[in-house]
Amino acid sequence: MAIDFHFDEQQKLIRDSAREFFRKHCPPAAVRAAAKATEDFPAELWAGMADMGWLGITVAEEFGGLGASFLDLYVLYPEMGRFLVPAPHLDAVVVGAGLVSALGSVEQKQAILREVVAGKLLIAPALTDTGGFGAEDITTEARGANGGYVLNGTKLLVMAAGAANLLVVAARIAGAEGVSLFLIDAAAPGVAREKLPNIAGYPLYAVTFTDVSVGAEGLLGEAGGAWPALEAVLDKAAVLQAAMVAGAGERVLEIAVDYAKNRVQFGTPIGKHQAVQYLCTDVAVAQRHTALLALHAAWRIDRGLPVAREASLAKAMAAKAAAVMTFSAHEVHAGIGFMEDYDLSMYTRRAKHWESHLGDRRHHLERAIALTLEPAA
Amino acid sequence: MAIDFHFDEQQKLIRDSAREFFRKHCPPAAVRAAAKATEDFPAELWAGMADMGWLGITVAEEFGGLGASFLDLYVLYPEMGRFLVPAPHLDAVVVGAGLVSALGSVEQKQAILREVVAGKLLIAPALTDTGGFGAEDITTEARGANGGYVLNGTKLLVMAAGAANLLVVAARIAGAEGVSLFLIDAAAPGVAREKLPNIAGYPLYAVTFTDVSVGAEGLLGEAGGAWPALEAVLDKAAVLQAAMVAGAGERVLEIAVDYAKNRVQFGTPIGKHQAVQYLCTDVAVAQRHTALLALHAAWRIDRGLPVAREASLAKAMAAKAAAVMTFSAHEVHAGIGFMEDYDLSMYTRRAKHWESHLGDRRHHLERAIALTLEPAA
Amino acid sequence: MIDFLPDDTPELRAWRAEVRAFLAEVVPGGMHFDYDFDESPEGWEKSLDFWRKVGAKGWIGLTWPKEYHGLGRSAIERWILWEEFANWPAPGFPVIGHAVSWFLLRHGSHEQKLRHLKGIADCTILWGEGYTEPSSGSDLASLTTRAHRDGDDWIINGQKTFGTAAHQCQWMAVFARTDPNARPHEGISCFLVPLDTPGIQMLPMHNMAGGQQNQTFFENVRVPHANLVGDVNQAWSQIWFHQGGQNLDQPGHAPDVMEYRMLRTLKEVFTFCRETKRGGKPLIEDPVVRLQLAELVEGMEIIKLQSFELHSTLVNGTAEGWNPLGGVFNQIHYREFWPHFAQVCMDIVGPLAQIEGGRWAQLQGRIEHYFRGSFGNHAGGTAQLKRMTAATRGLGLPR
Amino acid sequence: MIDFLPDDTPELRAWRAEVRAFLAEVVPGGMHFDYDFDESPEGWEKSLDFWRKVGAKGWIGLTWPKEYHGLGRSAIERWILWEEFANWPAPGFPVIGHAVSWFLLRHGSHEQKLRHLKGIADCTILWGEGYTEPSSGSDLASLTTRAHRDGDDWIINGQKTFGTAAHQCQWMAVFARTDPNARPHEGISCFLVPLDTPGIQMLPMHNMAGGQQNQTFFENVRVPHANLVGDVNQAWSQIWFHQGGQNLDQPGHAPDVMEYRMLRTLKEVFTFCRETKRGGKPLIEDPVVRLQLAELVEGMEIIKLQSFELHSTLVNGTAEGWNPLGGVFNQIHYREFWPHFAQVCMDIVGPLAQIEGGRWAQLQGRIEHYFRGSFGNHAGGTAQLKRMTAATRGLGLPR
Repeated sequence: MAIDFHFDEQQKLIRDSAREFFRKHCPPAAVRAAAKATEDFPAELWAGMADMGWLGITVAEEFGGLGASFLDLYVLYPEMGRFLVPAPHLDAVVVGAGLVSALGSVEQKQAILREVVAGKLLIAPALTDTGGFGAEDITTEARGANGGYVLNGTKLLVMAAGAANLLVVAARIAGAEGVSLFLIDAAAPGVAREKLPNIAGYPLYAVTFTDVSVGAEGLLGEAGGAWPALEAVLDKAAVLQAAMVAGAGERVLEIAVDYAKNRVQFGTPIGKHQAVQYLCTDVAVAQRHTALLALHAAWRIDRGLPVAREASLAKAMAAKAAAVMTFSAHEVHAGIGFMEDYDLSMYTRRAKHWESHLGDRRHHLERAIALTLEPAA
Repeated sequence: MAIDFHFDEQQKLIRDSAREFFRKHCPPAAVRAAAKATEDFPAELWAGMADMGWLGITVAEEFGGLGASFLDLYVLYPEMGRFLVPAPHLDAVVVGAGLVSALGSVEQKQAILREVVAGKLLIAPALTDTGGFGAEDITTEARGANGGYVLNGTKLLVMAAGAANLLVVAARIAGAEGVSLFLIDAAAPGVAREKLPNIAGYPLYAVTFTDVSVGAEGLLGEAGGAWPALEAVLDKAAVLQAAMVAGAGERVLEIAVDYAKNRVQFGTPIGKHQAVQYLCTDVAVAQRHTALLALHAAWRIDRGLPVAREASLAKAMAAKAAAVMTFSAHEVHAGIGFMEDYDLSMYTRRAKHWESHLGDRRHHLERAIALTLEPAA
Repeated sequence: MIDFLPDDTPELRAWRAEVRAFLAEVVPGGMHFDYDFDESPEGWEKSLDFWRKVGAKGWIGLTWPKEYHGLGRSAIERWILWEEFANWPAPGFPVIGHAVSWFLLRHGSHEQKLRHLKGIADCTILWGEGYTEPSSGSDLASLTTRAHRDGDDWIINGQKTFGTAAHQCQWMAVFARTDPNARPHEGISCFLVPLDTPGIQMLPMHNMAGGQQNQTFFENVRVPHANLVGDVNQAWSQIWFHQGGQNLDQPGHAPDVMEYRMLRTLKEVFTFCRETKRGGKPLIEDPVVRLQLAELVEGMEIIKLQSFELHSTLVNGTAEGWNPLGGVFNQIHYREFWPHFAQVCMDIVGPLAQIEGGRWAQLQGRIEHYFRGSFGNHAGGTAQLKRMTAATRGLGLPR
Repeated sequence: MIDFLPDDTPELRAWRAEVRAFLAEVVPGGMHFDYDFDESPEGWEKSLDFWRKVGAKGWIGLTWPKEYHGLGRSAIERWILWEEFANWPAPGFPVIGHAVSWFLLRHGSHEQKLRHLKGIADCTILWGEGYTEPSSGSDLASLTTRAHRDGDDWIINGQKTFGTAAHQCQWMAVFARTDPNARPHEGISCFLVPLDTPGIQMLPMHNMAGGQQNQTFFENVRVPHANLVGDVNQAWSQIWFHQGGQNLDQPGHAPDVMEYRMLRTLKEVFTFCRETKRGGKPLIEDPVVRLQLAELVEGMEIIKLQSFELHSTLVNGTAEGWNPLGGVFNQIHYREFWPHFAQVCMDIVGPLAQIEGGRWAQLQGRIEHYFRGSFGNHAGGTAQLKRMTAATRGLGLPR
């Protein structure tokens, strides 16, 4: 096909139906209400997304998914960003179910994936102990005991842990190298979930494990061998997070440009002033750069090319864009943008979560340069 | 006097006479000619500056100087920046003679300072082996021999070494801690001076010492004990370098604003466009910030307050300003500013030297934060 | 003579000690309170209690003429007072009473000064801001609130918006169009309006940092002619910010509690970096973080020195080489540096900075709150507007 | 279908191999030559020799119609050709012949195409730029060079400036005002002018990076009517850059040798960092330097991907979600990133980067030369102009 930026027909179909669906189910009022609700996210929204087949786009057909390409999944994400969809698709489906797909035994996949796709089982990935997303940031301990393991530690910023049935927990097995993953019942004895009030209004939790027992069948993948697969799944998620930022950026740009066209000061629309034009193009440039890097990385995934470096560049740029786009749009708006009731502030708050989610700019820049300078690593 | 930004009468006098003198002796054509000449700098200019008393402003009266305050010296520097004065006052007088004043024995001062003040003896400080200005960057070796020393090493970016009679060389005495300074005859056997073509058109040299012998009387200050005084002199020089940048910035701002007022594009002066207004205020803001930090540090020197942190902040800001001011002015000018014959390019070239001379932005930011966080250090 | 030393006499040093002793007694340990971003009733109560005690000392009107409830003291004494308040910290002065006081001192009648400066000096009357309108922000000349003469009274109709903490105030200085036929900036007057006058209604708006701003509606609001400030139709040229700097009517610039909050925030981040390990090493040893911190120190230092320069300009006149519109350049730096500063602090604290409270929050969520507040950097005119003012009035570029 | 792969057929891969074999034979090891910043006679000679060999293969007019000295090949083949040239590197195409060729292909007469494309395709005739004037840079509509009809000829009077390497050229496409009474942008025409015509005088100007630009004076310069391109008075709407992007008349965007110079410079800096120790440690292990390098990699990657997007837009139309004026956004990034890139490279190389040559120069002074060249980032319109074009034409903001 040789250099083309047009999605194919199936991708356009998914994107258009997503836009229509979210326009209907996620108007700004619904997004605001979800952030204030006690439930982690609106159950009917999740059920609707399951009905649309979106919880299993890349899940193999034998486990109830569509077995479609990564780009087929990708097209959802700009829309999720544009509409600030209050649903944990990225964490629960892409990361959570993605890890089961990547590492699970046939039994684990059989037991879990079909339920996830149907929207009946929710997985919360509990990966970070400190907010960092490198292998070295994982410190929760799993001690071998009675043929199984006992876990102790606290996981932070766990998305939708309150609604989750199952946790995927990254830990280090005492005395062994490497990272291991465990599937743990969210209601198991010793699991305590604490909601974290946060700038984004997302259902983020601290999950503390106090002598939580899990059988050997709770291990996901090899003991100490989970990191490569985990890293690959996190790369996919990072690309989608970048796509989400790019989609939100389209909307932030619309908000800023509309305001600049219509707000009259000193007798002219403020959008006629070059200072405001600079700010609006700042939004557009950051949005465009993020979209370029994200789309390229997504394409590499489907082509089976190495993508770690490109995923990191996309997420690094997305982190910067999340800050630059919202900042610049606020500068265009001045007073009104500072008001909670104005839509822009919804984007600003969530963008702050996106900035560091799945690794902040510095983390990904450091990873990208390492992969550039030492590609073998 | 309680918060005042007005220079006193003596300072105003020095500043005004400097402006008049340099306006007459350093028009742009003279600055260009000096950069192309084979001699390091115009001898008659130096003689004139000596006649004005400017080679000894802060030198003690007993050694032929004026014994005036640091601020009395300071007021020269914005003018030297504004007129791009092709004379090595900063290196030869402030650093070179400054080191003799700070560390010299009475005999050394007697022999040297009066000659310097009269413009008859030129000192070139040969301090850096690598371009860096920290103590750890000094690696030239002095080996004890025959009651004196033998030096080996290469000093880079030595200003006006070609015209110099005397070199002040920073070295490490083999087997001992600390930095030592040596006074070495520029024509001594084993001293090789190599002119370095450079962006600024300054008379910079590589000076290589091959088994250069110097007697014990060539030591300036204590063996291994020169660093504190050297650092203090370099701080003064850094503040003056910042003042020079601020003064050049005033002129760069004038050039940019004049052009913006007079250049008509699309039917209006380009200075009416906010994009150009932003660029001009970029110049003004960087200039102002540099001037603030430099003046404050200079005042601290006269008050006898610790100044290392403030000097580093001033030089760090000056380095940034040197780049930002010239860049922004070029953006205002586009094509014409890119021409060698246009005055702006003279500033741009010299600003690039100033950026890293006496330590680059990173060096001084690292020093400033160390002194902020660990003031005892 | 170049000088950066405010207290170079024994008297001034004694004055600083007196202020410090007062603070130690009245708000031991200091008190963080930004009325812009805080609606807690206790915060307001404690802050007002503090300022009434300051008022009782006569220090609110420190430099005002004695006949108008002031102490007639010098600009440098005021500098020292505010520097101590900012350093301590004392809570910020509630709403815009200070701005109103400079305006009244310049343009008010003898009777108005006598009457209204009293409540400001005591901190018994709080004044709200009455110029911003929904479609008239920095562009005062476009305001649409109208006032027409009716016998000895004026009748005001219209709407003001973004009135920070106006619901806490008893009075408002309201700018209204009094000559609809005049050119936009020539028909505006200023009225002193008690907010319990019939016809005034207030609706709350909430900003991103948790402060309350307000929309104030005026429907046939009747104020006596005596409440007109200065001459009719002259408010545009009188207004205190018309020179591009809010401080130009003050006797001499002084440090600001809000700006010093930045310095305190920076010190908190220092502490955080000392106490936090990342990758097994204290954050304070991370070379990247150290450079980030150094650039924040640099920006802060500039803010502090700008205050000195502005003070010198207002007290001693513009020194050669310094732009007479220095205040506007200060405002540019502050408005541009503040959000940058907040962003970098968030970056340094890391992903956990997004947590607002509870035991997993870093520094009790103060950095996050500070970050949200930084989107309020437009107050008093955007950075863009200040840039244009600096370019045209400061550098002489064409408009 | 989303694709970033230029050569996805065996034929295209064979084509890439053919180009590569040609390069290996004709310029083994590559050749750095930017005509913008280089006046060395040997450089010019070798560069022209190379391009004449390219011309002999028919590759300069690769995508042109066969009847006009082209090969009629596809846009993607052109992409591959230029990508290989850029990567190798080949010297940059001398002066603006390519731009003239697209202009002629769109607006020239059959005879003009037949005649003038030949010299470009062979690289026997070099074309200079004839629109910029001393008081008319990006604002073509303000140009003052005049042409008036005299029988079958036109007589040109006026002055052009900043003509990069015009002294190396044989022809120039000169824009002149042909109707002084029309509105500024409605009375301009384009003439093909041999530079040896009597009445033409050229004066050199030298830019900061060592390139020669020229002032060209036209005094009663007579050219036949046949040398008018398109219709009289229509040049403003014809001109190839009037859409805000120079590439819009091309069959499909292709990578650029100049942009790839940035990539090569970056690789040189990588090598420098690997081989240089500072503070006892290889620079490549310095965390601050690594972040600086990472940001340069990021900016470079964006430049490369922008080329893909622009190619797709020109060949397949604008994809949903992408701005149809994508080319202008590319130009913004390139113009803003280039000087930043050069500055950061200088910072990394350190104080010795200021040395221009000799044994103490770092990387033979190439970074310093590159830095000086970066002040030429205005060529083709400043970043500011591109921003405004993007804002008004791209985003629809009012002008």
